[in-house]
Amino acid sequence: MHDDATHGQGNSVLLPRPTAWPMALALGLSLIFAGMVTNVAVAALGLAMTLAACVGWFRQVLPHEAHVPVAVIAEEVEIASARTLIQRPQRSASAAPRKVLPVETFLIGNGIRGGIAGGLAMTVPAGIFSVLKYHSFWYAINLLAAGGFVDWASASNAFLCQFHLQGLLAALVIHGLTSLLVGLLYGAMLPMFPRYPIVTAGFMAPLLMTGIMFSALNILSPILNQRIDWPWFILSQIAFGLVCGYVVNLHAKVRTPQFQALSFAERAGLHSNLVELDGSQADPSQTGVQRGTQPGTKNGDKEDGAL
Amino acid sequence: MSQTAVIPQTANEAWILPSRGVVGMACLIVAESAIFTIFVVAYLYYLGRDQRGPTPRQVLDLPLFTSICLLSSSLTVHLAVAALHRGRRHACSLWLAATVLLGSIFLGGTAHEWYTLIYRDGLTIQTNLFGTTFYSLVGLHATHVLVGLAMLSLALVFSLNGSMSAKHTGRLEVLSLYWHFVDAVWVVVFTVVYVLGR
Amino acid sequence: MAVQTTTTAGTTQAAPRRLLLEVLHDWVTTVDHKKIGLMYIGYALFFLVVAGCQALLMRIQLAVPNNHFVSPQTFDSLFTMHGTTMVFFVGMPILFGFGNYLVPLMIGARDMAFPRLNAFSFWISAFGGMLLYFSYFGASGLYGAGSAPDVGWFAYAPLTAQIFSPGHSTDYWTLAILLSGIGNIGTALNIVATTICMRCPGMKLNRMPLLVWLYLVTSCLAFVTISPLTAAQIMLMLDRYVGSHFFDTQAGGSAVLWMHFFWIFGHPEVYILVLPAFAFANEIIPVFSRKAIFGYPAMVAASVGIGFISLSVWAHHMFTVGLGPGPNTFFTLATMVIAVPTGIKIFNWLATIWGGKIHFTVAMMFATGFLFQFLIAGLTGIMLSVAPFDWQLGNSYFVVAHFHYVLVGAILFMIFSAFYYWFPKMSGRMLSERLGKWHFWIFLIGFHLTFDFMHVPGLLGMPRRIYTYEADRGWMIWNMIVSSGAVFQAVATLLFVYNMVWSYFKGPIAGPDPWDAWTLEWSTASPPPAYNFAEVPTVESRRPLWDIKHPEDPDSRYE
Amino acid sequence: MAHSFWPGLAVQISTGFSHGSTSIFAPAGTPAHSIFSLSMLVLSIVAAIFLVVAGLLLYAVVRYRHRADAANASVEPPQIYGSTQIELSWTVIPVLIVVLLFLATARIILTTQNAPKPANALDVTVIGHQFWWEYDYPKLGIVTANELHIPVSDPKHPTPTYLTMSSADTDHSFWVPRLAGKMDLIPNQINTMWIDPQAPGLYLGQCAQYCGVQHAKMLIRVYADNPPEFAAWVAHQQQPAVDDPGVAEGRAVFLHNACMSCHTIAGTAATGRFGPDLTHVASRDTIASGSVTNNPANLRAFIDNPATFKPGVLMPAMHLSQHDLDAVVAYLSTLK
Repeated sequence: MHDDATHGQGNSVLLPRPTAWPMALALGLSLIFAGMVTNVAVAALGLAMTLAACVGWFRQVLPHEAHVPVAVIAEEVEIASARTLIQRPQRSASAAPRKVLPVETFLIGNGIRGGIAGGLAMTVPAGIFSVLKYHSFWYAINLLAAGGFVDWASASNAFLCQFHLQGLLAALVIHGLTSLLVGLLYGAMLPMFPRYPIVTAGFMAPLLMTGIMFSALNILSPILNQRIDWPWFILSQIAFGLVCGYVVNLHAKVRTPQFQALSFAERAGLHSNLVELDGSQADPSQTGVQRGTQPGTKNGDKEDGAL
Repeated sequence: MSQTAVIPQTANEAWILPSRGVVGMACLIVAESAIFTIFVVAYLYYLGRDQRGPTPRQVLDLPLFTSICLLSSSLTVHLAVAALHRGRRHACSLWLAATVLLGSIFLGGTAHEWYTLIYRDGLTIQTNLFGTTFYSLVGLHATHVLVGLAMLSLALVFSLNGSMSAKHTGRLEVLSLYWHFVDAVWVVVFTVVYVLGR
Repeated sequence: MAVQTTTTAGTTQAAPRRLLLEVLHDWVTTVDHKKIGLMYIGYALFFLVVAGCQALLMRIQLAVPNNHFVSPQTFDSLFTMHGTTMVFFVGMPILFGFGNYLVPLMIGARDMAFPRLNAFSFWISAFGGMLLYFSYFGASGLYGAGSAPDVGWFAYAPLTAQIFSPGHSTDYWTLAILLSGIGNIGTALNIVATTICMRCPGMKLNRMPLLVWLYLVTSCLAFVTISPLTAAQIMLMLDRYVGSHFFDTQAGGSAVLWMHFFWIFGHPEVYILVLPAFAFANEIIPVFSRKAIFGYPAMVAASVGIGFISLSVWAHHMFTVGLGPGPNTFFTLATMVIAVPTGIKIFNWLATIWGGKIHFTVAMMFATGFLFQFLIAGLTGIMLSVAPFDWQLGNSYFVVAHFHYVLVGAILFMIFSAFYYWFPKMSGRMLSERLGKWHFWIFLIGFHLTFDFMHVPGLLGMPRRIYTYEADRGWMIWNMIVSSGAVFQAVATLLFVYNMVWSYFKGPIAGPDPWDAWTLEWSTASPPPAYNFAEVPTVESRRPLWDIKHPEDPDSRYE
Repeated sequence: MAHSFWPGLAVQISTGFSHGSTSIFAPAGTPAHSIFSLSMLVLSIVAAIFLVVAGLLLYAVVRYRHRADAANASVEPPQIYGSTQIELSWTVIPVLIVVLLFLATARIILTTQNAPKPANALDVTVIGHQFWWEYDYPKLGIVTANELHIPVSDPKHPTPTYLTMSSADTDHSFWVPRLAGKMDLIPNQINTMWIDPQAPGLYLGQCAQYCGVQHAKMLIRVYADNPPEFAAWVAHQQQPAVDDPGVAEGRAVFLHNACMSCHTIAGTAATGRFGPDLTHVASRDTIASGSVTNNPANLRAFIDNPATFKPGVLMPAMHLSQHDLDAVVAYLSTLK
């Protein structure tokens, strides 16, 4: 509680009165404990001290808390900084909050949507592969699920071609979770790479993912590693990447040349090199960086110029 | 650019923060709950693991009457606070006295229970795991009742000699929070020891 | 209490010399959060040196195989006392000391919510430490065992039972920890109440300095985890004094139950210790990078998240006790999940530095060291969270190296950083930067010599807590390097102590705001007067002093 | 010193990790192998994270350090409060890594701890004592101590050894790094683990859970024998103790002192259980739980005062006369 009653008479402040009773109570309790490893007499002394301290402490707070006025020493504390800020050339009313970086951002929801769409798209090549090669739609699903079931490690092809409810559920969880997470990542990261969205989203990321899987799959799921067909795997990854990237990009407004001219750190929202978008184009909801010099200037150390 | 250390008061909005007594007591209750949780876990863990008796089923009786006394004391202490808040000091004393009385009945009940357990059934803390966990859990709770009773009695004394007034409501309320906690713990202990454990 | 003399702009006003007794009386009776904080810190520093000496003795013993420098009994009590002291009587007090000092100042309060409880908590912790060390001198127990505890800092049952640990040595351990536990719960409660109830006008929760947020999380963690420890200690005490059977395996008690109870405390304890280190980093890194902290809401969320998750990971200390595959899998997952909020923190610090203008004062040098080392500690932590890996590495020197990387490489580095940063506020004088740089570099070299190479014997199969080892195992060369690094650390620590003492008397006058910082503690004199602020301040943003220094572009406009 | 140090270090690094007697990077059994491959995955992930983050950190520290001579030295840098998408990225990427790591880890946990036990597996009961190991072969009727003999397991026809573990006093932990991860021995609790050395030889380890004063010298020696050698060893161990009339005096000393209340020698009145079974003590390579070579001189010194080798050991100094000491050592040396 913040009571203004802490102001004492005149130019003084009321502070709690110093007291030794808390220390005495602590000592008393410690002596009781010490008595348990030394001698009962020590504990008895401690008990007496504890009781006395309890009374003493009690009197400090009841019926009124003990206070002592402390005189305030008049003094002047200067709060100033020798450092300056960069002057803004013009300050428009739409000066947007600097905290919203980068200049444009995707909605998180788009990432989720993209993840769902991509996850669905991915099942198409996987399903085709499964049907073509093993004449069963369930094969691919069970193979994925086998990562979650250790005792499926030595399962036969026939077993994998049958329908298993737990296999379906496990595959749904593994596939759904991964798709959502990767979709989110697409939603967050695609705007950082605005230039070649199809290459980035559709090919680079899936290939990277495939590389990681290739090296880790033996430990992650040996059964999958034995039976996986890498070309089909890459195909399904690319299907995911293209669809997810497409859905995410549907809502993007990152095609503007101003945005593409920004440095990576700025697109990521890590850092601002003080580039300002054209005031008229810069919608307050989208504009983050507004301190700077000229519209569309590309990074560089414009701080100096701005001085 | 030079300014004083004082940052100018510009906001006139009301600045109300929770009472530190209540927050402090809430923290204490959380900490105490953690202690009780550990003892309850130990009780449940060792339940039925004894090689030799006596077992809870053989020796424990439901302490229904004393439990009702303890639980109803929650109501009386609440009434005491309410009375003090309205400035009715006599009513406050009365309800406080009732609380102390009910709490004492509970403690008396526990003492009687322990006496029979020790001397009739031969169950001590050293007998077996049940004895170990039972006495420590119920004993821990009884210690808390004892501390609460001591403070309530003190409040009663202050109330009787007239040094307690409506402006001390906050403090009595903090005390009542503790007492409610002790009662709530008993509900858990009762369930675990006397209902589940038998 | 005498009125504290304060420094007014440019001139010092010498206090009249007072009698020693008077000064002592002042400190014993004080309820001022700043003095209590300083006592905490001083007390912790004393024990830091003591426990550091114990570490040195152990390293001498282990430098070569089949060494006879100390006896096995002595070695066992050395590592027990070193661990117990460092966790309970160095780590906790020093962090609570800084918290005590800084939290009220940062939220614009005049004192803690419960000033007397504050004093009590300090004293009972302090007496706890004294009781623990009294074991070296005192008590002729059952077997004339006036000896220090030797059951290890987590004191696994049934080694603590009366038959395996006769005499009082284990009792000293239990009682001392009970006492310090009471104190720690008191202080934690006090910090929570202070943070919630004593904030100055305008200091909404989302404007609190991150340090205060982290202390809030730490304190909440403290009283939900130190209480279980207290409960377990009460049980152990009952076992040893009354003859109950909680952890008495001869009578059907369970050894594993103690492990659960201990680690329910023990793991969050690591976070109790490391969160304040994060707190210092959150204040120091932005100021010396000259940027606002990156992602304040994410930082708060990550801290709270770490607090919650840390309550569900304790059994990763028990991967080898035979919990079965189910629990092992669950605790592996829970432990790995902690990497996510921790990663957010590291990345956000990185982003704070990115694009800033980093001033490498000694405080910032230590903070940078902290960033690198905490990264490594986190990564070895991920390795240990992988249960099968832990079956190999658990209880080996790899684990010892890992947690020393956290405790020394992260926490101690950040504590040193905090000293260089806040010493001017506490004493009114700057620490010598020149000595500080020596301190930093020597300590850095010593640290890496010791703890980088300590991982290796663990990988080569060296278990912890052995007083000596066989010559044919190939561990010697590594232990030699590890031990030599300890010497560097000792020298650097001495330098640091010297720096503090010298600077306290001879250091340059600091002035209220030597770092051009942004939080409230820099808006009052150094050292602050007893009442902290002559007028209770009002804030409108997370960086109130930025607003004053740059009225043309204040933070409050953006929040 | 400097001359021998760095070459020594290099040798350690090149050979120590792969061929060290207790290195976790020299797996010789299935559990240790699967842990090893998992740890390589973890290590590479962790190393990649380290390189990326530490690299960025280093770059930031160098690139953005304050330069006092720069023209804008006294200007505050732009204040950035955060960015949803970059923060989201570095939340999601770690989550993905955690998912990956977790799936890999869970599989290894389950394959190791839920492994079905083949019918031809050897059962051994391991009891931890302060400060030695008791090994019982319940189906073979063998009780021995400190030196565990098991058959080599051919990967094609695995004959793993299943260890059933408990403790007689405090907690211990059985750790032979080249064979498997460690498993604790806890009183009142039965733990199990399995090992299957794939090459004959001696595998070393030691107690990995602090168990009291002499924790450091509670060493483990696992001998993986080829099947014929193992069969021979079993047949030999199943015999009662050698009864050589030439050392009858030493035998009498043994049986008339406190020795027999702690030690067992099959075929005699000595049936104590507190100390290691000595029926075939002379067939072991070491005494004092692996810390000293088994030869008459060491045996003599150990019996005279066990604390010379193992301070804190529970066996008391026997205070035998020199003559009795010689006799008892002679007797024990015949117990092949």
